[in-house]
Amino acid sequence: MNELVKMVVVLTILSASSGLILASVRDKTLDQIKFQQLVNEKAPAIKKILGDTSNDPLTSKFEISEGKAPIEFFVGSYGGDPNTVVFETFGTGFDGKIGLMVGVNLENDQIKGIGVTTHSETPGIGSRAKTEPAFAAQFAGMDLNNSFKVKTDGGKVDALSGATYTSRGVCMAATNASEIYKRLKPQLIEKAKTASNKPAPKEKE
Amino acid sequence: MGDYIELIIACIFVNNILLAQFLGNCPFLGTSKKMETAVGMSMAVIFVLVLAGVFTWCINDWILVPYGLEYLKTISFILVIASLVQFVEMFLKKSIPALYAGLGIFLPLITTNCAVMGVCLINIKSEYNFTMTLISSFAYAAGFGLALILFAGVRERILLARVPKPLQDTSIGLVTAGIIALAFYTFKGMV
Amino acid sequence: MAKTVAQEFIKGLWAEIPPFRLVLGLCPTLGVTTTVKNGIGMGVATAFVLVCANILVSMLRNVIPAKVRIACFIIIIATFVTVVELLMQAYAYALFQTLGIFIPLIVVNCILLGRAEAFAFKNPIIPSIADGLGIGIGFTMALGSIGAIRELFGTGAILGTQIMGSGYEPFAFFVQAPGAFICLGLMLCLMNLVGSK
Amino acid sequence: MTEAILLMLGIGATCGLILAVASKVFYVYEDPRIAKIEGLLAGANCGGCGFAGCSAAAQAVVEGIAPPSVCIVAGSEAAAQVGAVMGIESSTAEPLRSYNNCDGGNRAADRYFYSGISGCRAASALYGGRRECKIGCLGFGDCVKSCLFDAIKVGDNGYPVVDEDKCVGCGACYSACPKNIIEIKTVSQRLLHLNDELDALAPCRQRCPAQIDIPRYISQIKKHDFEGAVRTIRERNPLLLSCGRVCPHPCEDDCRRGVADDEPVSINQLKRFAADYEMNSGSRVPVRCAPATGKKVAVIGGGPAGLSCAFFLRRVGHDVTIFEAMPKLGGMIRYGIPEYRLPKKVLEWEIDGILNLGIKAFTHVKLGTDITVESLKSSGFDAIFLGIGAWKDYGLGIEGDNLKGCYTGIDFLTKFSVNQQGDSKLTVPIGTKCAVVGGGNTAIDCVRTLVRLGVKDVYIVYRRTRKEMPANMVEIEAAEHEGIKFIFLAAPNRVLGDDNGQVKGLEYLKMELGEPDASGRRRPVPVEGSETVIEIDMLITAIGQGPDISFKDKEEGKRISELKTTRWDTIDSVDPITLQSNIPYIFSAGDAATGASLVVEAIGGGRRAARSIDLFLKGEPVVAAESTLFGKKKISESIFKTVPGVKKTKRTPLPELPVKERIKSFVEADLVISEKDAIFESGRCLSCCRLCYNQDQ
Repeated sequence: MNELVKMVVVLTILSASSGLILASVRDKTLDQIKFQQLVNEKAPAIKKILGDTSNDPLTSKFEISEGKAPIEFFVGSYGGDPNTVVFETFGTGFDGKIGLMVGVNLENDQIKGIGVTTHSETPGIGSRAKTEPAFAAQFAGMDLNNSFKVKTDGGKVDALSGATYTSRGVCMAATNASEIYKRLKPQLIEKAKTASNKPAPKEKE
Repeated sequence: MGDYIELIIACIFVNNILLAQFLGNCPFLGTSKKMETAVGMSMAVIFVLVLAGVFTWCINDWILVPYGLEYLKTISFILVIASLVQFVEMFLKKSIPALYAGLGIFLPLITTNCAVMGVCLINIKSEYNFTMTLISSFAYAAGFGLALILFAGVRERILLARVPKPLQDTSIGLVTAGIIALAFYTFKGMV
Repeated sequence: MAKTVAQEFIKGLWAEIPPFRLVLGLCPTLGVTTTVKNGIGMGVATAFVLVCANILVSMLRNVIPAKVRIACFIIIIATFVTVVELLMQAYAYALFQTLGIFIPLIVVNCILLGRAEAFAFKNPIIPSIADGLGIGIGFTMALGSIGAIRELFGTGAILGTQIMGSGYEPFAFFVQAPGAFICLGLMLCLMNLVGSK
Repeated sequence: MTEAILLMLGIGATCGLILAVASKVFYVYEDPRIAKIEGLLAGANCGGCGFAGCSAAAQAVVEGIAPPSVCIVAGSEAAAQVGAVMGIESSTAEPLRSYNNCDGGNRAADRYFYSGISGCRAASALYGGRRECKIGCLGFGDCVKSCLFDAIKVGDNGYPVVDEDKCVGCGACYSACPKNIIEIKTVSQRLLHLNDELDALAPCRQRCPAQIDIPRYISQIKKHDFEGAVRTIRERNPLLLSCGRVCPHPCEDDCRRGVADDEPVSINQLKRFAADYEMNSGSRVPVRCAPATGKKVAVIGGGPAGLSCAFFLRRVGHDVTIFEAMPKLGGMIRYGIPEYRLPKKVLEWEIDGILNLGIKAFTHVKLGTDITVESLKSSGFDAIFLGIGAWKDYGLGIEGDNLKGCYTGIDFLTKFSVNQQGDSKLTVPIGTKCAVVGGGNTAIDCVRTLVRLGVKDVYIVYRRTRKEMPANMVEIEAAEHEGIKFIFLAAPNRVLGDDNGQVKGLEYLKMELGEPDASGRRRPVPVEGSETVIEIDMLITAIGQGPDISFKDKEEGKRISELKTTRWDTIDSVDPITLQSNIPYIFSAGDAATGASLVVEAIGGGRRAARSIDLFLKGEPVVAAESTLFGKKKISESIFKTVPGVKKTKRTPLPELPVKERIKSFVEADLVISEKDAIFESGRCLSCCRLCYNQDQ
């Protein structure tokens, strides 16, 4: 019996100390990871959508929580006018979630541009949603108050050849964006102004 | 219903765990030398993968996510899978020796089968619900079995073929696996 | 037992280099070696875990009861894998993204358990480090070389530098799944050929 | 932070507790060596060894299937430790051990009284020793004195006994012994030894085509050492269950008890008793194999010759692969011998035991179609054994022998058997009145099968008389009991058919016996104008069969097309003892080499071929010693004309199912004798050697 007790005790102590180590490493790296995610996943899409802004959209951001996980909004100012926000929504593609950055002009509700962030679509087929500029470009200028469909489903979006599912996923994300936008528009205008005036959030370590 | 069928086909053929995702390759080459072993291994993987899929889903959804401990999923999953496998092995040995004779000896091999761990992680990453998890676990395992049994069949025949010395055994096995993978590659456009 | 530390280190580089000599750890070998960078990244991550796990297992070898040693190894390895996962996320995010699911799967790489059991559990710390480093570097070299071949033929470039002439049509087969198997199979064949002489 | 620690604490404690409790609750006993070896393996459960995880590999090592170096991760040190647990040094040669061959003790009569120096060498210097036997033990114990390890003692009967645990195989006793009593051999050498004029052989041992040590296993049965008996038989015959059922036991013809005008000892029944004892005991008597030699041998044909050859090659350490054309292994003993004589379950158990030694087997692989000799050579096989059997029936060659309803013997039995085993649907339409032409075992098997299928009138049509029938007497008698009608002295003349081309009758000529021919049987001569017709609707021709050597033609221009064959299509060996063909790496035995013959002949041939292959692989000359005993050659002094001192005792009768019961089904007709009867029957053995035998008191 003694041996059994020793077995259990060693296992327990070992796993508990592993928990301790991991928790502390996690604590130390948390902000850096968040920063990396921002820089690597969202930043390129945001930059592409907004182009030359008079502010740094990565720092002029705000969050709105609707019960679930908070949504981050990045504000783009042109000539000091914070008239565009960019935020991420999700759709379901061929193989899991597709993250989509949608930029919208608060004044005319038109899409400024879109960009795929995260996806696990088939390389070379579905992944073209992220790499082919033409696909994303067709969204620019559309009214975000509408819902989005590919042409085979009776919509206006040209699907990527051979990647209908991925294209549908992107449309789904765009439609989600439209819903969020419609719900939150009044708040957005309000917060975009304050966020663009606010100084950059404190840089951690 | 259609979604489920699609999921099954995708998991078995299109994203075949062995040939498209490269998971579980060590036992793939190790246990494919004999058809009998391959069949036993496939059955054991189906059995364990479904169990492991369900367990890890519960842990993830009920404990890890609510407390924000997702970063501990690797260590907690592997511990749970290892203990589960060992428990099932002991249980079968004592209580259902007939089943143990067929499956039991393959169970320990599964602890370090990255297909099992891999599918559990894929399930979580794809944010499947409980039913989807159940189905995808089963379908991935079935895909593993399909590929393994096909491969074992070919490999038994290869033993009879003229193979240049340096190519023999694992080397020709890998090339063959590549050709089978090429065949599975054609499923890519299916779904 | 009379082997020197240097010998323990050297053996991992040729005599027991995985996955060629010890046909183990095939999943990452096949999965992530689409480019040299990925291959080496994976190799380094594995080597790091291998060395750390070897050290800890060797340190604790008198404390761990033999019956639960496998479970203990798994905890130790999984801990370091998670550490690597977090560090990579924090400091090498792009690599983390391409290696994806294969990072947590280092846990079930048989090389790690195998070395812990076959070597670190029976040897003092210094040789264990040498063993871990040797096997780890060997594994990294192997992954790097497979990555190099696949990248060269699959894209015509290595590390982004165009090597093949501009007329070279990339042989995309090599960066796809079937190419991985065949490439590794042929490399094994080559190793056998060289080794037998 | 706290949550993380708590979670890990919880998981660790729960897993540990559950496993600790489970390991107590679900405890099952297993060989402690398995756990020990598993502890030495890497524990990575990687499957790289080809076994399902470390514990499966450990089990395989304990069962002798896998070598100690099975683990590819753990390295050479662990392999040495595993070897130590198993008591084998990994990759070192098999140990030499000393054996004593004479257990005759003081049985041989003294020729003179000798009172000189009490030493074997001194005694043998005078006329070869005082005892009658040329080779027998003199009993002065020179060997005991020579042993430095205290491994030889003089036993109860005054002959030396070797303690195998103490023996180191130094060979001192061997050189000390002036006779041929102490030999020093490895297990492999013993397994591959051929009967020799200088051996201490009883007549039955000289007659048995497989050269089984009959007196030894009978004495082991007498001592209730049934496992020992199984081990003894298996040193020469891996198919003891099958042989115990179907062997026509030529050995019994030479039994000294039979020579003494008594009924011979029922040797084959005793073999079957030992074999059935092992099968019914629930566990197999372990069989050890020598360390791997790294040589690969292809055995083509999984029949008795192939299985025997594979078994012995594997036991001496070679890597053997069997290729079989039929769906299952067993060859003629599976497809030619009907269920009621050799149940398939029994055969399967036996074959499993052979394959468990680590022999690979592929079925559905036909030489010439799926593989060729050339392809085997190039895929690394160092030698090839052809045990392809004799599966091609000879035809009658008379008018109408290809009408509907005409079959040939082996073809009929095979199709029926394949169908019965559910391997494929090859049905044979069965008639109501059938004639089988021929007088051999195949013919008898056909008629007895037909009776069991409910055919009303079954005839055997044979050219000569019952006395000349080559079938086993027991079988002929059994067929008679089962109501078969025998038509002797009848030569088929033509087959009559109806308008649909269906057989309706067989016309035969009556014969009479004339002068004896070369084989000593009287040649039948037809009687003019004696045509007679029997009404039948099915005809089976079973007048003999030969090997199918069409594979030779499929590799035209290759070396194999030079393979020498005889005019009966059998493979011609350079020497009938070594069984090596004119192509040095090809060997053959069984029906393929001899034409249709006995199972036990094939088993013996398989072992002889295994010996030759072993020599060939070691690069030694493939020859047999001048003094090898083979065929009709016997040690003349051991064949007695009279055997005095034997009291007549009744032979244990063969238990069989009553006729009424057995003709209704394919249930095994002959049964095994009881333990009591076996002990009694073994007591009838005179424990013969060359000269010695125990007289009945």
